[in-house]
Amino acid sequence: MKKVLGILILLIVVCFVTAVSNENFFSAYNMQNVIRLTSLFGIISIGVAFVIISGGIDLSIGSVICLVGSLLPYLLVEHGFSVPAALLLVGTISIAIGLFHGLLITKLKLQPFVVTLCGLLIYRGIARGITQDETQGFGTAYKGLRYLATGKIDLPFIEGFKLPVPFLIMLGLAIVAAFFLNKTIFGRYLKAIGNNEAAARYSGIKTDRVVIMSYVICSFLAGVGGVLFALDINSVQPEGIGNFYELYAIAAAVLGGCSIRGGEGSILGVVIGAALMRVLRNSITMLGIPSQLEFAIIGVVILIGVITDELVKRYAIQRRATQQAKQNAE
Amino acid sequence: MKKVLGILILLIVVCFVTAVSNENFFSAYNMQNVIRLTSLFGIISIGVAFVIISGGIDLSIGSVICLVGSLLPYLLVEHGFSVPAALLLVGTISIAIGLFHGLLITKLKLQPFVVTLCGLLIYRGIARGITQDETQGFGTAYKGLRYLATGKIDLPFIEGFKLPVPFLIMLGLAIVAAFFLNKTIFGRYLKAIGNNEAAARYSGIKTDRVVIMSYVICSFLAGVGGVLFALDINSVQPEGIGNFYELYAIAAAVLGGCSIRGGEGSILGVVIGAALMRVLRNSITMLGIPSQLEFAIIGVVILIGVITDELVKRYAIQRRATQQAKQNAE
Amino acid sequence: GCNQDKKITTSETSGSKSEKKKTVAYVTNGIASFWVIAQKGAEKAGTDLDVNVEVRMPPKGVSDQKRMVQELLAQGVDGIAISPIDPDNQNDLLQEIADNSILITQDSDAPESPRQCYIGMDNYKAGRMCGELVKEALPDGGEIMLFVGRLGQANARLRRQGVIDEVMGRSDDNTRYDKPGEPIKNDKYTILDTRLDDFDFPQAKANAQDAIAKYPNLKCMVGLFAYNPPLCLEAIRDAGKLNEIKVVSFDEEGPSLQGIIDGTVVGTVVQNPYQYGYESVRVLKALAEGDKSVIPENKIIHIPARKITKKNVKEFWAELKSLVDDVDQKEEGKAKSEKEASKPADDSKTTEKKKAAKSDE
Amino acid sequence: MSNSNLTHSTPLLEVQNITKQFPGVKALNRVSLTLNKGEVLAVIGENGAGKSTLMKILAGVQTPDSGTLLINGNKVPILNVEEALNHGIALIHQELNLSENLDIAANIYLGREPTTCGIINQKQTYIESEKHLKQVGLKLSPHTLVGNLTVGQQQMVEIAKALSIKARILIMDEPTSSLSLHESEALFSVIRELKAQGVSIIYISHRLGEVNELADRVVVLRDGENAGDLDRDSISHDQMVQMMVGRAVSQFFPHTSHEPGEVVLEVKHLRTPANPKHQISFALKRNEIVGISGLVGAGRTELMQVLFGIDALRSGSISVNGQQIHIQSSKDAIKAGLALVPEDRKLQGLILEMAVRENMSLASVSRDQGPLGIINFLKERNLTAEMISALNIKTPNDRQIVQFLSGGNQQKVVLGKWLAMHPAVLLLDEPTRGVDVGAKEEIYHLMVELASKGMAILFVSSDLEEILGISDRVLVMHEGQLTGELSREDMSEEAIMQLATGQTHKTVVT
Ligand SMILES: Nc1ncnc2c1ncn2[C@@H]1O[C@H](COP(=O)(O)OP(=O)(O)OP(=O)(O)O)[C@@H](O)[C@H]1O
Ligand SMILES: Nc1ncnc2c1ncn2[C@@H]1O[C@H](COP(=O)(O)OP(=O)(O)OP(=O)(O)O)[C@@H](O)[C@H]1O
Ligand SMILES: [Mg+2]
Ligand SMILES: [Mg+2]
Repeated sequence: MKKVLGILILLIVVCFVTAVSNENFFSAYNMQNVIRLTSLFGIISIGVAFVIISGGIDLSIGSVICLVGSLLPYLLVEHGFSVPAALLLVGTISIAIGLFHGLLITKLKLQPFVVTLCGLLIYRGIARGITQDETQGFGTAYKGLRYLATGKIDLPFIEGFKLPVPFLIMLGLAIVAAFFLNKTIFGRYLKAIGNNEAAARYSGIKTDRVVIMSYVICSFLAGVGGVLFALDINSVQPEGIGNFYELYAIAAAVLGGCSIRGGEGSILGVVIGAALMRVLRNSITMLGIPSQLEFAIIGVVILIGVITDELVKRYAIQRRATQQAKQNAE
Repeated sequence: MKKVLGILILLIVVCFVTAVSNENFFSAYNMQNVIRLTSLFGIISIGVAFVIISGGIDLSIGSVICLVGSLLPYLLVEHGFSVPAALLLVGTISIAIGLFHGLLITKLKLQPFVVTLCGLLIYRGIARGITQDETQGFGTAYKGLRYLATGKIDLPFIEGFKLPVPFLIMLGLAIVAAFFLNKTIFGRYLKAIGNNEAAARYSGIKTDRVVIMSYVICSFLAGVGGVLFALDINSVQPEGIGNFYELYAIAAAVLGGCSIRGGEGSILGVVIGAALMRVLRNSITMLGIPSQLEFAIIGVVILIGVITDELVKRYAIQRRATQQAKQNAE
Repeated sequence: GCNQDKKITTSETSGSKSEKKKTVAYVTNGIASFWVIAQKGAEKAGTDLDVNVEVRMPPKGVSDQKRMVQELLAQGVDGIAISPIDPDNQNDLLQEIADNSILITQDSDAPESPRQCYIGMDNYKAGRMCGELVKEALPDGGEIMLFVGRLGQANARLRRQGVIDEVMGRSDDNTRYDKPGEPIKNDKYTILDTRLDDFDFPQAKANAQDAIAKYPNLKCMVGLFAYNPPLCLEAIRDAGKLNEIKVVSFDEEGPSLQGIIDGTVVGTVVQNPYQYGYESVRVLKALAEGDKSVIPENKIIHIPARKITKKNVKEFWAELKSLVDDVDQKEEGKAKSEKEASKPADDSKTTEKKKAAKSDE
Repeated sequence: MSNSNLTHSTPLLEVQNITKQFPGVKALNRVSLTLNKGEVLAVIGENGAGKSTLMKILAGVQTPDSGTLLINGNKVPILNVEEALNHGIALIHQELNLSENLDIAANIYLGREPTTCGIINQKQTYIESEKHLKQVGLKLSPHTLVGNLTVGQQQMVEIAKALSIKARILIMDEPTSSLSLHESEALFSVIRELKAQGVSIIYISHRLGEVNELADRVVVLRDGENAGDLDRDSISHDQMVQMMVGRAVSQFFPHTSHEPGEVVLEVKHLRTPANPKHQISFALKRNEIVGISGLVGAGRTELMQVLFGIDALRSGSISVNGQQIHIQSSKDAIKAGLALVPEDRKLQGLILEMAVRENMSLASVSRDQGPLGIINFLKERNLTAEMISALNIKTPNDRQIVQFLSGGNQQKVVLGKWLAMHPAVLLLDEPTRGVDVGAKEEIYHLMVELASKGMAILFVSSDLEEILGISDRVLVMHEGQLTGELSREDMSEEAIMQLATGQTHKTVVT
């Protein structure tokens, strides 16, 4: 909770500063956009959080988004698949990808970094091969389906502001994820494995299964993200879509308190981390900072975030030590 | 050595297959190109190998290439720096970046993945900010300097084939690197730290210094790479140059036998790994495979490489076990 | 470079709406020096016509473009001139612009969208012009390679198809699509392949080199994105084949123009990005003020592409410089640095541009 | 020798002809043993004899190459931990195996959480855990994060965890190696209680005194093979040593008094970061072996680490040979003539993946370096050869990977690394932890020999026998405070325990 607090404060500060210098920041329209994008990135960040908590890493997220995102319109528009069939197929593919990663990592003991780096290269390549680099899109059709990504829902009490549908999807996924992570044995095992794999194994946990599961979840949520991104932008360039998204997702997870060393992390934190990343990009425009500096600023903010976090942690430890010393002295 | 053997065989096989189906593969001209690019990528891969052996990771290489690669022509052409002054400045910058990473990682105990991920975002941002996203180039001037990247040297006995100058640079750097890694206490310490940081510290090694040094080497070689890339292509677009190069460098190092877990690696292997990556891309063109599939093929080859490596290792262990069992039985 | 000072004025403006100074936005489809020239035109129009101009260059494709547009809309701009990356599928976004502001398209059209008008040229036609240059370069036929960053973009596709159709002597049909990977032949010409580099410059050069290595009889290289021809030229120069392989270029990069002067580049097809920028701002301003007379009957303001060859390259380059200089002088105001004299002549154009950019800081 | 199972119809557990081959070692070769209901079976043997491997096989952590397991006379395959647990077999591993990011209750129930539809019933785990914590005498809330506990407390959590399994067969692999006498006693009473309830216990320890006290029967392993059994009546220290080592060990503690020389190490008003409120002062002379005793968490390791520059000192001064030195890193300490054999061999002492030679030279390589920091390979080889023969290290060659050596030989490699530096002061933190009797004896002899040659030795040990056996003087610590010092004449178990528990007058109650 404490870790989440820090990032939450940072988020509020950024929002506040931006709002002060540009009143349009809090306009319903802008907020809707920020929330929609936060939701999309939030979904993939939640996925990667599971892998990070288990002590692994997934660099293939962007490419999974690319593959799923290009396949969905490709199957629907070019091959006339029905919507459920196409969704089922891309869902299966993303789960299969996670399974593949998980099996290589647990059964063959390959390093997650290497396996998913290969994935990063392969899945985009496959997407480009299948689509022949042709931009995929739904044109003006599939309005119903696209409602998932672009739809907005009226809120009963707030004038003007409508809640983007992806936010509801993200919210649902986040609640389920938080539930699994904190209340079920799966989450318990995941944390135990991330901290000390051998200890978990010696306790009779089938660690391989849990690790595989985390990669499946990650790839599946990347797939969900891919579907929503495709539906949102309606124009999927296989060469371009999702490039570097794995890094944004990982950064959001780290900002949200996941430790790359494994064992630690909260879903709420990850969602706030994703929100911070999006709000930052939005603020940079709103504040009129040249877009070239966008990434530099995001990088600096993340760095400041982790440095402060580290310093606060140290300070807390020191304080605890002196307090204990005092108590002992009494 | 055994690890290097596997990748060497793979390299030879790829060369052989390509040569059989296209005789131009072994033409002097094509070889020169492949060797020149191998050398450029080899240099950055050697750098990241040091970091990987120390148990770290550097994701900022591509951005350092971008920063140095755009600053060099910017300083020379735009600001009229003299060549030595410009080289000195970009060299200092790349060393400073390494120092910065090293200090954050050792003194503040931040995770290398996170620190260098921020670096990835920041340095490219700075380069884009400074150059205002304008393409930088040397025009037709600086022929002497550009000789470093594009020059070729006649070989005494071989007709037609000329050795690209970057190869000599890479060779020199590789020999120095291999010497340091295998013959000096620095290399010994590096491997010790990669395997067990605490034990190294308990043996009186100033581990922080060694780790910082490895990041400095990595960033410096990325800077050298940036200079050579800029001189080679003569047209540096800050937004595009070096994207994903950190991943290629890491992949080359892993192919060459570096373990992401740290403690292991050979310079020869890394250079062969870099060569394999380049030859693969060249082969894909030579074999007339569509560009779209390029990355998928590279990814699959790396994956096959690491899987085979793992299986061979297992087999070797098993064989040793049975052999010993036999010996014991006698 | 993006115009920081302009944006600051924007936020001032939005702070006090009583001032009736309009703000219009110019959204590109990526980052390129081509767009920097367009930006100059747009900024020039901004100063000439007294409107605020916001220029946005999305670095990473469609999703960035969408985000940038939405952010502009959130700021309440009075009009947007956009170069849609994928017009067929960006209808929603374009609709969103039209609903909240004034939409015109530039550089790349979206005829199905509710745009008020289109400013630009026909990429397919420009491609055909490029094809004519190829035929000029190789009157006796030969082997041709095409190079481009990505094929996912409509402009790349149309240009490429234009080149192919012209060289193959086919009729006009911009819906045709020859898949890359297979050679396309007629009795005279062979278009061997189209290699993609994903904006990775070293790879773009490597692609050119690989092509030289693979096809000893290669006669002509066509670079469809601005950065491709200079890199092809580098590769050819390295290989010592300047006399054997001709380059046909697109857009007006300095080295390409220099190549035309030197005779290493046959010619280039240029758009008029400066004019795109200038016209877009002019039209938007007029529309924002309720003046619809600026829009022609067919809703298309053609700014035709031009073929630049040895014959007209000098004049063209001088014209280009004067356009850029014009902006420079206005913005920089005082004495230009004496450094300029010491700079290599062929590079002066880039130098100007950078100086302009710097003065924005 | 073992006819005691005649009284029982079928043994609870029967292990027959288990063989296990690791790359490079045959850890077990046709090993058999039987375990009856309600007995405490001690398994002893030198380092690397295969004790832990056998236990891991029983607990399903490792799979044997061949051999059979019988439970109640029925042949059962045990393939994984879960199956072993189902058979009622629980193992407390030699190494700590806890998740530091989880609280005590979560660790105790890890892998066996009470659930309804996959949802953990948290409340129940806390209530149950509290009971088990009380059982082992740990006064901690089950909500405490395990990462905040000391090693000794963590070991007690491991034991509580094993109890919570309610196993029929409880295997303890060196449970007391990180426990002090006090906590060990608590453990022993738990063992007796369990035994009374009919639980069978397999107990592994290198502390033969404990074995003598607890075991109903002893099984001895040597080099991965059965080396014989001992019944309750025939258990004796000498007999056990004889069977383990294969020969009689004459003088176990080779104490010889030397006239102490001048002061080498002097510590004044030292305050450590973990215990900043107490000041520590003492002096160490040439030819002297000084032991530091205390309960778990008394701050001994912390003191050693501060002396060696691993942790920064808060205040106070350290002088070597009368010269005050500023120790900011272990390098400074080495320069001043100090050497530390750390507490945890695998984590702090050795680079497990590196060769004997490279480990041995890790500290001295910088001293012997050539220009440009080039390693003097010749010197390195010679030095390693010298140490291998001087310390009698059993290794095929100096390029053997340290991981594949037995514990005692690993410890000798660490010793060799420091002896090569010819330190004036040798700091040893639990030098015989997890080291078998044979190697222990060699280490004691070495310590005495080094002291006689003029070295000053300061050693921390939780093994009272050993402290009493070879130290000339003993310092006792309690919660970060140096509570007293005893000369060889005043040393006794009671006197040390009084100081170690912070009492000055009352006798110790367990
Ligand atoms: N995972 C492993 N891989 C390779 N060798 C192993 C492994 N585990 C144990 N060994 C080897 O098997 C032998 C038996 O080891 P084991 O740990 O069972 O001994 P032990 O009797 O428990 O010794 P100690 O008293 O030191 O704990 C040793 O030589 C050891 O090095
Ligand atoms: N790195 C650390 N951070 C915080 N507290 C520590 C640290 N190391 C030791 N301590 C605390 O300092 C005290 C002394 O621990 P130390 O390990 O020195 O004891 P010890 O006498 O060596 O006992 P042991 O038998 O466990 O080694 C303990 O209360 C321990 O919890
Ligand atoms: Mg053991
Ligand atoms: Mg200790």
